[in-house]
Parts: sequence; C-alpha cells; structure tokens
Amino acid sequence: MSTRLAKGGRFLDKGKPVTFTFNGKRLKGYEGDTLASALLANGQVMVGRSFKYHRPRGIVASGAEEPNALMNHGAGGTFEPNQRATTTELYDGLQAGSQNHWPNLEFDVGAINAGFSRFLTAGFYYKMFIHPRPLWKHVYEPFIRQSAGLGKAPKEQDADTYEHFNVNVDVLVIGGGIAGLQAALAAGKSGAKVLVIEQTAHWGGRAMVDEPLAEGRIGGAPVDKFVEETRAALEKMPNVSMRLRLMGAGVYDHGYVLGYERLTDHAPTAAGPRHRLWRIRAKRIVTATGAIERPLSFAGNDVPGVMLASAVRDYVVNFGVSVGDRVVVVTNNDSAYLTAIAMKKAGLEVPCILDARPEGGGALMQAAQDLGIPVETGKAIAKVKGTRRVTGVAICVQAGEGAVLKEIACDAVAMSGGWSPVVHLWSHCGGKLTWDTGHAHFRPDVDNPPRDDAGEAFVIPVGTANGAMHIALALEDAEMSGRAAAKAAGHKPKPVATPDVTSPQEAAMEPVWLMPQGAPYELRMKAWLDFQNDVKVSDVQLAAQEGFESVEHAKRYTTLGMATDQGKLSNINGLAILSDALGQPIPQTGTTTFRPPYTPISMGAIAGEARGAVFQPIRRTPMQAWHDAHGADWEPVGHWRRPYAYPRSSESVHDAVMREVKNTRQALGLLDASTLGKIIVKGPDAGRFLDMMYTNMMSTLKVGKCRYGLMCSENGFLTDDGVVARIDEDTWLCHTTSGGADSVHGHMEEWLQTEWWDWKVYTANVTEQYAQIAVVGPNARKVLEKLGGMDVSKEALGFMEWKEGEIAGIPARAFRISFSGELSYEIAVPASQGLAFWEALMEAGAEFGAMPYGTEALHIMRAEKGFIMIGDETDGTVIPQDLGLHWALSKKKDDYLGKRAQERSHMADPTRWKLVGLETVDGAVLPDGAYAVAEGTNANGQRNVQGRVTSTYHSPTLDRGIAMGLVLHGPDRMGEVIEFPGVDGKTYKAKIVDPVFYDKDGEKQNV
Amino acid sequence: MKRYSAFAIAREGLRQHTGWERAWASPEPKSSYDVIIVGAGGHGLATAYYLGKNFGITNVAILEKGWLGGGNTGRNTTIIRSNYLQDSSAAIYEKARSLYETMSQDLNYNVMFSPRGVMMLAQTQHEIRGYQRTAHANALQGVSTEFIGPEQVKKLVPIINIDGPRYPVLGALWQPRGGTARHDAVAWGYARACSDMGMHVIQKCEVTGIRREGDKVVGVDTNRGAIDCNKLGVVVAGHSGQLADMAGFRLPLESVALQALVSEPIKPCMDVVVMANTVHGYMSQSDKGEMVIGGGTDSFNNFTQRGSFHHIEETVRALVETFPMISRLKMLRQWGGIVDVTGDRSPILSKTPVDGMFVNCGWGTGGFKAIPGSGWGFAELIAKGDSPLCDEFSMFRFREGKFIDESVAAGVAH
Amino acid sequence: MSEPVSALGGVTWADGIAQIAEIGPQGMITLRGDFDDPEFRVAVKNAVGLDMPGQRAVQMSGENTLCWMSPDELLVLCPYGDVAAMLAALTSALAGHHALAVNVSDARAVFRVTGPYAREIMAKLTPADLAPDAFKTGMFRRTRMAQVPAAFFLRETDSFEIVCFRSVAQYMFDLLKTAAQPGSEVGYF
Amino acid sequence: MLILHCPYCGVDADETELHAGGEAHVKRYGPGSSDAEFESYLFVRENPKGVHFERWRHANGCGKWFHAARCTSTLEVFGTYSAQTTEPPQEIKDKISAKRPGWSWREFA
Repeated sequence: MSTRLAKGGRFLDKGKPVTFTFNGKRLKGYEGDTLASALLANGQVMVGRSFKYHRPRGIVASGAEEPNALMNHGAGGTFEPNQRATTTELYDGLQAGSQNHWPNLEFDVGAINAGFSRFLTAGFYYKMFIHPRPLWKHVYEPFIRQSAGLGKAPKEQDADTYEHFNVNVDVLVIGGGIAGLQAALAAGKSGAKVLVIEQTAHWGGRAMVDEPLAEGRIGGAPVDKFVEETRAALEKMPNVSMRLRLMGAGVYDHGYVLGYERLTDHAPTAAGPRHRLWRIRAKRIVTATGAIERPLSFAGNDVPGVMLASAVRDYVVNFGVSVGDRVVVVTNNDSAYLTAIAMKKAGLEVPCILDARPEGGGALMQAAQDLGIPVETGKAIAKVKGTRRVTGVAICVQAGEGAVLKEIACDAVAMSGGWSPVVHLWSHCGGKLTWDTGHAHFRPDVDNPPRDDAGEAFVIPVGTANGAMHIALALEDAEMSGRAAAKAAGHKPKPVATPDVTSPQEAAMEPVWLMPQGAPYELRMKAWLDFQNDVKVSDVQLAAQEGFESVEHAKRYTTLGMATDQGKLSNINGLAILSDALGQPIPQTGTTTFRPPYTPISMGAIAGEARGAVFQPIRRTPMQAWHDAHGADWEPVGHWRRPYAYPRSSESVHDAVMREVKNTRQALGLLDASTLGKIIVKGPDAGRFLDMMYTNMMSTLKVGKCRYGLMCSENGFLTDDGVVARIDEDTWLCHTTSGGADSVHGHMEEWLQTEWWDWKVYTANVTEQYAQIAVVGPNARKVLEKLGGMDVSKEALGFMEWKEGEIAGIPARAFRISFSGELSYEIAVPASQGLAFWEALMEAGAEFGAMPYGTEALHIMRAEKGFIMIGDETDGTVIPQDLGLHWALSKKKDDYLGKRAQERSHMADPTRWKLVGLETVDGAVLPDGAYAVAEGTNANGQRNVQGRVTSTYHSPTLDRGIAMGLVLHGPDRMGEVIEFPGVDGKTYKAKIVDPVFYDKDGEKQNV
Repeated sequence: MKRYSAFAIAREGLRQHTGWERAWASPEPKSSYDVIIVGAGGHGLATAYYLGKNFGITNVAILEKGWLGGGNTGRNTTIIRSNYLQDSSAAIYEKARSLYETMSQDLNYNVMFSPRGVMMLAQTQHEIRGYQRTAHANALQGVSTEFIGPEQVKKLVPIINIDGPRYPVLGALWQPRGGTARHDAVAWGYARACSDMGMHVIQKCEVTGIRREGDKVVGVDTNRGAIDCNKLGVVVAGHSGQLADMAGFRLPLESVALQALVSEPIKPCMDVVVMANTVHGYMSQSDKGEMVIGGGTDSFNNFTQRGSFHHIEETVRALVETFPMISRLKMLRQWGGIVDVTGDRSPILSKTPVDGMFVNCGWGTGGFKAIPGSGWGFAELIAKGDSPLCDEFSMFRFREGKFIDESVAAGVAH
Repeated sequence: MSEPVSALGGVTWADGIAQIAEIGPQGMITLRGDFDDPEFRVAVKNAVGLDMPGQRAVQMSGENTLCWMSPDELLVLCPYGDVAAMLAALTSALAGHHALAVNVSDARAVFRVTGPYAREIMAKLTPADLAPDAFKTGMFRRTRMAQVPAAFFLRETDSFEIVCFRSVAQYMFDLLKTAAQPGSEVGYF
Repeated sequence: MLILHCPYCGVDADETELHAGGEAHVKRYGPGSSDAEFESYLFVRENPKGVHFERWRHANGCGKWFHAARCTSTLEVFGTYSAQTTEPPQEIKDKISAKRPGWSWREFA
C-alpha cells in the first residue's frame, strides 16, 4: 500500500494542504507535491491503461521520463489530455482523470485485447484485416482508432494565453543540477552573459536525493549547502540569469534553442500567459541534463507497483511518500542500494535486494547489509505476481532460464538497469554518440559535436549527461566545460576551485538486458520494453526475425520508443535486445534519431501571441472604418481587406453588386482604391530601367501623361499591371495591383541591386502615403467641379493625363484613367486626409447619386469592357500574347524582362489558348472555372478540352451572362458555339465573341 | 512466400511466432541485372514491382544506400489525393490513388489505405474560383471531387472553426476517396513483393559512380563493387542531382527541407484530412490518434534533414486558428526531410541524355501520394521507352517553356 | 483644408505593464542618396540641422531626428508642419544630384512604449537583441515585430519609439497590448 | 535557424529577418541567347551538397541584397559579401579552401 510517511518530504509545505480530485474522487495533498506523489500518497498506484492491450498501468518514474501516468487534466477551456502526473505540480482544486479505458479504470472493456496479446504481436496490423477490402474503412479502422489514442480531445476554445520571448546569451546552461550550477559559476565568473534554466521547480537535481543517502559531501558539507551557496553566488552576478520551470526543449542550427517556460500550470489563477516559448540564441550551450535510469526487462515488469529504483527513493525523500510497505529491490548496479537504504531509514521493509551481479556491489551494498537488508547476488526476478498491483515476486538465477527458487511477498518492486545520459539536446543538431562499455550506455562523442555557423562545436555536455557518473567527476567536468564555454564565447575565464568531494565509489555495473538471461518465450512475451506502447522483448526479437534489422525498421515495425515519452525508458533496452537478436554489438545497431522537443510542448506556446485579433496583420486603408460603418462585405486581398460590396439592409450581396454597377454606369460611383501600389522611380536611368521592367516603352512617356503597363517575370508570364505616370523629367510613379506593391517594389530593388547596380535609379514605395479614390460615372466631373479647386475639364485634364493641385482644399493628384469604361478620375490625397476627402465626395456627390462600390462591381465593369484582371485572366501560366495584348509589347525594345522567355517554342506555339469573350446562348451565367470540351479523350483517358472560363459574371448593364475565357484558336473562331459541362450536371453552350461587351468605341470614358 | 492472413496469425500465435519468414531477403549483389533501380524508397520499389508485375522483368536490383523506405517515404504526412488541376498531374495522381485502393490486397500487406476524404479549404474568393476550376477539370479527368459549402465542411469536421475572424471558411474542394495510408507499410509491402518475385533489394549499398560506354549506361559502381545493367532507373529524391552529376548531366532541381510534426495521441476527433492553403497548414489524425501536421518548406538549399523552427511556428499558428482545440494539445515530435523541387514544382519522370538511364525525381512535397502511379508509369517508361503517364513530365520541358504549374490551384504542397 | 489624422488618432493604453501610445501625426521624409558625397551630407545637415548618423544610428536634437535606414537611405522625423519646407530645402539643395526625397509622413504610424518593462515587451516581438548592453540610446534598428516590418529606437531610457506602416497600425497596437498584458513581466532584463 | 551577417547594415540577422534568393552569380541571358543558355540561366542549378553560394535579402531590415557562402550539408557559413559582384571575393575563397580543401563550385575553386 503506497502511503504518506509521517516524516520527510523536502519539497512539501505541510502547512499548506490542498484538495484535488482524481476520477471524481476528492483527495488531499500538500503544496510541493506533484500529482504523482499526491496520488501515491493516497494509495493510488494504478493510474491508467496501456495503449494497445489496455493493461493496468502504474506510476513508474518521478520525472519527465514517465511513460504511464498521463492524465486528462482540468476542465472546459483549461482541459488538457496527456498531462504527465510526475511533472504536474499540485494545486488546490486540480482535477485529474485517468485515460484510455471504458467504462472505468478498474474495469476496462478494452482489456480483452490483453487476452489476445499472444496474437497481437509486432506487425499484427500489417498481416491482418486485408480482406475483405471495404471492412478496413468501415469496421477495422474505426475500431482500432477507438481503442488507440490516449486522452480525450479538448472541446472548448483555450482559455489561456501564450507568448514568445527572444534573448541572446553567451552561455546557456540547460539543467540546474550540481553540474549545471557549477558550469554556470565557472562561466559566470568570466563575465560571460549566462542563462541557467531548470525544467523543474527546484535546483540541485538528483544529487540532492542521492548524496545524502550515500553520505556524500561536497567541500566537507552536505550537498544542499553547496547547492544553496552556488545558487546564491549566481543570483548575485549581474551577468547571470536563473529560471526555474523552464525546459530546454530543442536545439537548432546556429545556436538557436527553444525554451519552454510553464508560468501558471502550477498556479492556474495567476494573471499573465500560461506558457512562454523562449527563443534563445546562445554562443555556447552547456547541456547538464543528467541521466535517466533504465528499467530491467523481466516478466511482469509492467505491473503497477514496479517502479524505477530512483523514483522510489525520490518519492520518499522529496515527497515523504512510500510506494509500498514491502519493497523488493532488483538491480545490476550500485545506485539502487540507495533506494533500499532510503526505505529502511524511512522505517519500511525491504525483504531483499536482488543483485544480478554474481559478486554484487561495493560500499553501498555493504551499507545496506549493515542496515540488515538481505542481499541476494546473481539473482533475478523470474516473474512478478499480481495484476493490478504487485503482490510478490518469483526469484530465479540470473544466469538461468527462470526456474523459480522462491517467491517473496511484496507490494512494490524497485528496479535499476543502469543509467543513460540524457543526450537528446546534444543530438538534436547532429551531435554523435559513442558507446561506453563500462556503464553500458551511449554518451556524447565529443569528437563529433553539433557545429554552429562558424563550424565550431556549440554544445558542451557536462556531468552525468556527459557520462561523468560520479559526483566528483561531474563537478570537475562542469567546471572545465563552463570555462571552455565562456572562453569560446569570447571571455577570459579563470579556473574556479572545484570543492573536494567525498562520495562512495560504485562497483562496476553489469549490463542486464534480459532477466533472467535465458528467459523462455513465455517470459519474454511478458517482459515489457515500452510500457505505454506495449512493446515487449518478444516483439523486438520477432522484428529481427522478419528482417527488420535497421534500428529504424525495428522501431517503426514494433512502435518501440514512439510513445509520448519517445522511448526515454525503452530505447536502450530495445536496442540491446535487437543487437542481441542480430548477433551484433550495440554500437553497430546504433540509435534512432533524437528529434525535438525533449518532452512535448503545447501548441499554444508555439503559436504564441498570434491568435484572434493578432493572428495575422490586417492592412487597413484610411477609409476602413467608414466602410465598416456602411455595411461593407469584406474580401481579403493579400493582407488587405477590401469591400466586396455594400449590401443595404434587406439587400442580398448579389443585389448590392448589381445596384452598384448600375449606379456607377448611370450616375456616380466611388471606389476606395487606396490599396493600389504606388512606387516612385527616380533617377537619370529611371526610364531605361522601366523599359526593362515593363513590356511597354515607358522612357518615351511624356511628363503629365499616363500609360497602362504590363510586367512579366523573367520566365515570361504576366505578373502585374498598372498605370504608370511620368511625374517629371527623371521621376515616374508606377501603380501596381492591390497587394502587388511590396512584391513589385522588391522585384525592382532586386534588379537594381543585383543586376544593374551601376544604373542611377532610386525607388520608394509610397503606397500608404496616399488614399486613392476612384470617382466614376457620368457625374464624376460634376462632383469634382462642385468640390472645386482643380480644373478637371476635358481640355484641362484629358484621358490618360494627370495633374496636381487641390480639390476641396486638400492637396490632390488626379489621374484621368478608367478601369470601368466610364468617365473616371482616380484622386490621390494624403492618407491623413483620405477619410475627410471620401466624406466630402459622398456629401457633395449626394445630389449626383453618389454611392460607394466594391471589388465585385469593379470586376464586372472591367469585364464588360474586356479589360483583363491579374489573377483572373492570369494564373501564372499566361503570357501577354495569350491575352491579345501585343499592343503592349514594345517592338522597339530589344529587351525587357520576359522577352527571351516568350520566344521559347511552347510560348510561341500557335495552339496556345487565346483570350475571347464568351456569350451564353441562353443568357445564363457560365460557371466559374468551367472547361470547354473537345472531341474524344487523351492517352490517359481524360476528356479532351479546348478552352476554359477565366471570369464570368451576370452583367446588369447587358442583363445577361458575360464571360472571358481562353480558347484554342479562339480569336479565329468568332461566332462559333462551344460547350462547357458544369459540375452541376448541366452543359452550357456559349458563343465565342469579342471580349469587349460594352461601349466598344470607348465614347463614354472620353467625354 | 507465406501469405499473411488471420489464419496465419492464429497459427503462429499458437507456436510462438516461430514460423514467420523474413519480409524480404537480403542477398549479395550479382554482377549484372537487366535493370538496376537506385533508391529503395516507395517510388523505386513501386517501379521495380511494376516492372515485374506488368512487364515480366524480374532480373532487377534495387540498391539503397541506407535502409529501405528511410527517405521521404518514411517522413511524410501520408496524404493521398488526386484533385490536381492540370491533366498530366491528375492522370498520374489519380492512377496512384486508384492503385492505393487495392494495394493491401495486391501486395497481401495491409498498408492501411484509409479513404477518409481530403478537403482543401477555400478561404478567399480567389480560392473559391481556383477550386471551382479544379472541380470542373477533375470532372473531365475522371477524378471524383466536388466543391462543398461551409455547412458541409463543418459537418465533416466538427472541430473546425468555420467563421474565424480572419479567414472564414467559404467552402472546400472535397475528394471523398482521398485519404491516408501507413507510409512505412507501403515501402515494406512493395519490398516484400519484389523480393518474392526474385528481385534483389540490397540495402546499405551506395552508388558511387555511373558507368557508361559512349552515350549508353552500362552499370554502376557501388561501395559493394561494380554492377552491370542494361537499364538504370534513378529514384533518389533529394540526391538526384548528385546521381545526375555522376552520369555527366544536370537536372533543374533544388533540394530544400520540408518539416512535419505530430501531436500526442488523443481519442478520435477528426475523420478527414484538411488542408488550409491560405494559412499554410494541413492536418489529419493518424490511426494512433496523433494529429499529423505539415506546412511549407524552407526556401534555401539544405541537406541536413533539419528545418527552421519558424516554419513550424507558422504552421501551428495557422492550425490553432483553424482548429482552436489543438491549442492545448502538445507537439510530440517534429522532423524534417529533404525534398527536391523543380522549376515548376512538378516532378520529372524522364529519359535522360544518357541512353538507358531514366530519372524519377522532383516530387517536391507531394511524392507519397503518387508512389504507385509513379512506379506504374516509370516502369512503363523504362520497359517500353515511353509512357502516357510520364510524357508531360520530361526533364526537357523547361527548355521549351512547357511547364506543369499546379500552384494555380494550391498554395502549399504536400 | 481638413486636419491631418494619424492612423489611430493618437490612441493610448495603460492597463498593462507599460504605457503604449500612438503618436503623431509625425512628419517623415525618406531620403536616398550617396552618403559619401560631401555635398549630400552638407545638404542634409543644412536642411535637418543634424549630422549624418553612423551605421544603424540615430541623431536626435530638438524637434528633428535623423535615422540611418540603409547605406543609401535616411529617415527624417520632424514636426508634421515642417515637412513641406524641409522637402523643398532638400530638393533644391540636392538639385543636380542623384537623390530622392519624398514625404512619407502619412505612410507610417509611430508608437511609443514606455516603462521599466518596455524592453521585455519589445523582446517578445522582435528577434533583435534588446539586452541593455546590446541596444542602447542612439541606436536604430530595422527588423520584424511579430509578422510586420518595423523600426525602432530609444527616445530615452525605457521609452521605445516604433515606426511601422500605417496600414498595420491597428495590428501593431493590438500586438503591443498583448505583449504588455497584466502579469506578463518576464523579469529578465 | 540561420544567422547571416548583413554586410550592409552590420546586423547578425536572424533567419526570420531574411529572404532567401537562390543561387548566386547566375549570369543573365536575354534575347539572342540559345535555348540551352536560357534554360540554364532560369532553371539549372548547382544544388551542391557542400559549399554553395547564394543570394539573400535583409528583407525585414535594411532591405539590401547580399551574397553568402554556405555549406548546405552542415549549414556552416564561410562569409557574406556584397551583392554588387560577379564572383566571390578572394578572402572568402581562401577561407573556404582552409576549411574545405579541394572544394569547387562552377568555375570557382
């Protein structure tokens, strides 16, 4: 029975009891508890069900490596699945529930899988469910999906907020154990900018538990004194920062590190963000990430109550919790003796220590024996008794095949298979590993480190993370590496005295990958490697037998190490079994790749502040608020939003669009054209430059005149268009499409900086300096004359001319251009007075029937005039020649961007589809994107096509459907009727016509 | 080859699984083969499989420098769809999709093809028009897709936020028979079938040179000796340029990193695959329960199989906005692969300037879904010298300016 | 003529860990030319009354501020009303030189973030190194703030002045408020 | 997550301030060039696994384009330099030679 002890618990504040619930049951704990320690204190050892067989699962570990104790945590907007109980700090009102069972934890229907475990081996799914075909989708897969998965899916919007934080440091120390602190001290004293981060809420790490038990001392004093003094010394240094609850999640190229700070997980009612994702740039990274204890592989090692030896003593020392009254310890190394000593000192019973080593251990074994704990050397566990809780163990000889010598009653087992350095962060960016035979583990190969932008090693592992398994070695290693890191970061560190250390030397460990050594199949199929994913020794052996010899194959075939703990406990044991099965040494088998993050981090933290209002920038024109207030229906255009139409109450969007077109053609329409790009191009070579940028000749444009221009990519395709105005002798103003401004400006600068850098040209993107308003319709001139200040008569300002002055007392530049075919002016005024000017126009225009119109009306009017629209008639595969725009391709120029490309065989191919107008025979509207079919099918059995619709509308002006399209030999087929099958099942017949549907002679715009 | 079946499982279950054979043999290379395929990824193995199945060519070696299926085949987000715009793309991807339908039975290996449906969200007017165009094209290409409205999107994906403040969902292009498959199983299933036909799948065999006599290829040099062949198919995504160099010609390719990530597993909450191109992210839920997430590529050449984290941020940001509930899920693992991208982002399945040598590359971010169709067409190209599925994908199209541009329809690839 | 209105009409916010204010209308001139040309330097000095700033530096005195934007671009900050005159002065002084001077006062928005946590708020949004020893008064930095380009400098200790495009002013304001939310002190700098 | 030193404004720029511009020192072929020349100009790339020269723009910064010499298999950066040149400066080539003896890239070595 696990329970709270009267004494001990250095993390606990017994003055602060807290209440929490588990599966609805109200339980008590203390501030300082983790959810795991509190559950154990309440006798709750079984906490979940495994992934595949739904076997009972208990807490195994005390930290980030925990594979089993995953909880549904919180409720509503703060509900979160798969919360690791061992890293969840307890708080008052915490709600937790176990996962992956139905109807409940004690009785789980899914557990029938366990009954079939004999058949559900590795690779089962690949060999099964093949016939009959439809059953996979409709029966097998749904069943598998239901029984898989772990926690429940959150349902509500996340109630918390998140943020990012960017810092640059000289030395980042990851891990706040004694090695990390010592390394930080050495680096800090050199004046280097140091940041020390620790994932838990406490400094000191493992040594705080182990050394007192081993009676180890640093500088003649207990370890906690050393830790406290070092911490205090670091706190005093202005160049050193220390953070708890901040985990090193990932190491990326060029010294980039992700830090995952959990700010309010332990205090959910506190203000501020829940998590903060640190983006750290460090010149050097010291990884003092410690080591993780390995389980032993014996039959029944997954029964609740079987735990890592280190965890068992952590719970006693840190939380004053015993995992059982009678704990059998089983080990292949000395460290587990500390657990026995801890239990004994806590007044609990240790019926025996099974040491698989024939000779047993060293000083610590002696210490344990002196406490009267029986030690059996060369012995192993043949089998664990019990199903939902350990009831005893059957003992055998390690060297044998599991013949049971005797059984010992116990309610918990503390196991230790040795220690593996935490090499994840070292490996994320390409650090290689080397096999350490003495400790039977992989440690960083410092000769093959991850390298930074200068090609130098930028990660430095220290302490047990570097395989320095004795505290004395760890401190020396840390001091040296701390200095090395500071030096590499450009500082001059002086040696820091490492305090002398007394701590018992451990006897050599002995690798034990299977217990007992000759365990038969019946035992191997009950010996777990991966507790969460249900991978057993027999599974890995089967993978090898079937030829999955690469470690990656074996991993993927068995799912070993693919659970939420990413194999922190199982990888090395699995590798060893695989190597043994392949009859090759472990280093030859190698490891799978370590990928970030070290432990899972919240999506919320990754998204950071970018949610809701600031998910993405929305670009606004000076008149945005007015549009909103007048019922604009918005359309995103790049990051801009433009009014699609202004539906009035009780008016549909479509009706609004129709009204806007009619009103503009018959009276007066106003369009917010501020989003159009405006780029100043100035200099002695500006004309020459624009002749390269545009297909047209721009250098010959007269001052005061405007010209419509086309821009192509160097690959020949039409990319942008707009009106260019010549401002003065060496200055041009180029208009681009909405949202095209930045890319066109970038495009210009690219050519100027990287190809024609000797040309004297400056550009400036002045798009947002101006609010631009299109004043369109028969009454356009009237309203401008009424506002007054500028002569806009036909004589004073002819078509395709511009002039500068004042209108309504506001400085303005008026362009006499038309995209609608109507009498039209585009007026640019300072953005700071855009709204005032717009309102002045609306007010003065009232008597002339002024109404705003949106992008859809704009589109329809340009289509009625047969003007192309970038993005509709073009899609990145269309060249000006396809659109009958030859008139815009200057013949006088021997070069412009795209000219050479347009000479390639396929671009000159006469069978390219060409732009035409399309008129449905019955006046209906052609479906958007419809294709015109031709006879027969192609070699791949697809229906042949001969054209497609590029834009299609109902024209209120002509009261019929009009469209533009690209059609094979289109311009030569005027009057011909072709067929467009719609996805609605109808076939639309349309006549090929001239694309100009309205005012072919352009009389209206020239008045 | 012993067939896989429920009976076999029952039999082996009762005798401690001692009867299972190797899924594929691991032979020593012979001195010569009719055809050598370089690269034992999905595309290479599928090519070999259809050489045998459709053309009876079984004296074939598939050479793999690492472990089979260890490249992008084992690193992608397993999406299968064929709702492409251009005829030549739709043809090869739909061929692939239809072969996926029966792959488990064809290979006697459960590749877990799950035709759960793929939808591409339309979140701007421009996207609506683009996808309506694709729907029209697909109807004529024999690809079954439809454009559906927001309500139906919500019905198919209850966890989606269809009226997000920034980009409300205006509709979607829906391919009901698109879906996912177990990526490793595809490679393993093909390898097992090839091995069963007597082909040699040779792992840890790196090609170090390509031997020619005049304009004709006659074999390859490898770290396990020289091997002769009459025909050579190079299918080594990410490293095609290096192989082309060995043969003395160049390819219009660039290699960049593509990243993906998975969440911790949760109980089923999303039954279809959703791609949101405006905000650059896509997501599906694996049978294990993980949310499988991908996004855009890095924009610089990179052979490290490590990407830049800001792409992960952009993708997750987009998906948290689209699926608010994932905010409190956790990223379990992120990884990267090397993809090679051509000038028009469409693949190359082509003859080369070297007689008898063929290349299959440039799948960019979309290769997995094409594996069987690519193998089918490329096998035909190698066996017969031409294939309707491959014609348009010639490496010489860039010279003529005859591109196959899909960006028209989809912003992000996958 | 009507009064010029800045992007957000001078909105302020102080409910978090720093004061945030949109300031302006602010006169602004983009000036491009050859920094090595002595006559250019003189013209700038005469028109703006400030010496040329060094690389990534800012010159401040009186009502005018001169910012180094790139090796061939300066940004002049001056009272909104002075722009026309200053522009005229620059244009005439630079007549015959290859240079570009253009009014961008209305193309931009300017924000001020003030308070002991100003640095941390900025560091939440930009990759630029904002450690006190790395970014000091007199320095000017063009970079990214979250998803938009921006430039900033320290008007005085604990008081950042941020220049961004006018169209994203609302985004910038919301961004700064988010980064300054109550309880979000980092306590790092 | 690359850091590249912008030779124009002196910033060690985070990748998120930068825009990648593809292969460096590509000669432009216009009208009059052969199909092969034009194809190589637009599409054929070195794409080396190792030493590479490329173009970058300090987009969220001073806005200037510059060149970078970088290893694509380790991401090591050998140096950055002006965009206004048709070949890598000697000191950069020397630096590469010191670290990657025998390297070559197009006509450079």
